[in-house]
Amino acid sequence: MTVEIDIRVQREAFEPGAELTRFSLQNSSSGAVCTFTGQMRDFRGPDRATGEPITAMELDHYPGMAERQLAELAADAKSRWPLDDLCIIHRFGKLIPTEPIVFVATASAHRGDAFAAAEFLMDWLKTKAPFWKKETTAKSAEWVSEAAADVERAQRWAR
Amino acid sequence: MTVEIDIRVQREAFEPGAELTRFSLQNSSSGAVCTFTGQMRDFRGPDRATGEPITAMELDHYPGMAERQLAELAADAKSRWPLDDLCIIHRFGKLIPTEPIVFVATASAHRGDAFAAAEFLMDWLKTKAPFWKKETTAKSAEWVSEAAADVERAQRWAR
Amino acid sequence: MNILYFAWVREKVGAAEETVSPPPTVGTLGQLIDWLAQRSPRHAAAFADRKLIRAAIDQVHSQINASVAGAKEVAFFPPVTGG
Amino acid sequence: MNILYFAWVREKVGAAEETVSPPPTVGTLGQLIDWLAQRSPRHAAAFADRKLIRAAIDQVHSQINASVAGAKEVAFFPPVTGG
Repeated sequence: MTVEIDIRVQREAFEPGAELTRFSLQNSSSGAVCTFTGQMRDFRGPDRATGEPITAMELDHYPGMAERQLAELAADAKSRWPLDDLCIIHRFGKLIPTEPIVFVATASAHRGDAFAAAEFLMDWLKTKAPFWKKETTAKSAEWVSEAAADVERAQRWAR
Repeated sequence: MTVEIDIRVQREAFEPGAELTRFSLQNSSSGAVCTFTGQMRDFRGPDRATGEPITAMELDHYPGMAERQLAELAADAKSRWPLDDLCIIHRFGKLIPTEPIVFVATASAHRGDAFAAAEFLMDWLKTKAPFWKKETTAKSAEWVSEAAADVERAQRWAR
Repeated sequence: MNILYFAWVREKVGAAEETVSPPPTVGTLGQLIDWLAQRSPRHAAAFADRKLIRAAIDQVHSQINASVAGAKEVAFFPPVTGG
Repeated sequence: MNILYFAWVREKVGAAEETVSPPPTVGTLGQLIDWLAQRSPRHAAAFADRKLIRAAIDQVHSQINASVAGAKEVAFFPPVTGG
């Protein structure tokens, strides 16, 4: 168990596997460890077959508020589920397709809590953390619009 | 995307981080990767504070049926959610506390599908895959009883 | 017919595996259990509480009224506790 | 009062940051937007569709009727799209 919550907002690439290795060793007496990795998509549109290839992405963010918002989400998750530990990593700056953008990990005695907390963190992060994606294709560079599905998913956790 | 589903029933220890590294590289164009690791608990009873320390565990299994059952669960998961890939690793034999017992990973275009499929695999695996835990404490060695909570969780996916 | 036992069922029976030839009157899993339970006091002890016994016919989870006709491998075990 | 802009709001305004001193009549976020929109055609364009604008007062997500009294830093941006 750690007292400090590991939250990182960084320009540098990271390696989800290395993070899981560290996180599971650090929480080796937790029965359940769940992780989620969001990887940069290489197409825009509903699916890869009909979509337009993305060549690059720029992730704008609000320094200070981003860290603060993620810390609030983490504290909220810890108040809702009995978690031994959690970790959130979110990149900003330039990304290339297939690179990891975001990583969350949760450790708990029970798998239901680990799963729920990780999903909650992702859903709320998607609608609350101040990051903005701009995708570059062969034709244009466009800011990504808010996804209605993300708003709906986040509402499941309202209380 | 892979055609073969990666299912391993093995005596050897494995390292979840190394598996995630491999899995996410193999599915680098999937937007969402979810993993779950079940680690051997070091106590028995409701919580660590009041529980009895576990010194070792023996995982009995039904060779042949175990692989077959996991392959069926994997196929079922793929029929329910649009998954790019999945992986299941389950150990048998002697384990020591804190070692990983089970690992599932799912890759999909959307995080909801990756989360749901991973949770489904764990819930069904817990009630269908032929493995049996025997926990050794200072006082005794006892076969673990079926958890009512696991049965309830699994019923969520009945159809 | 090959019979397999796992976990505490195996420990109670005192064997992991045995080959048996049940009479033609044994048609279902339930009847097979009744017949096996008579083989020895250890078998009887293993099958004493039927509610705790699960079974698979040729590696497929099966209910107590399932037919064992033509089965090559029948396994008995407690509810699973892996994962 | 320090004003920050992010994503396409920043691109439309043409600045990431500016320091302003709104008159005392500017009490809420909504009134601050009205006032900022008059500063230049680019500001007007950035704030043209209010439904697309989100705001934070001193790094806390805030609604359009929130008071900006005493605020040191107010940020305007589109709905977030991270993760």
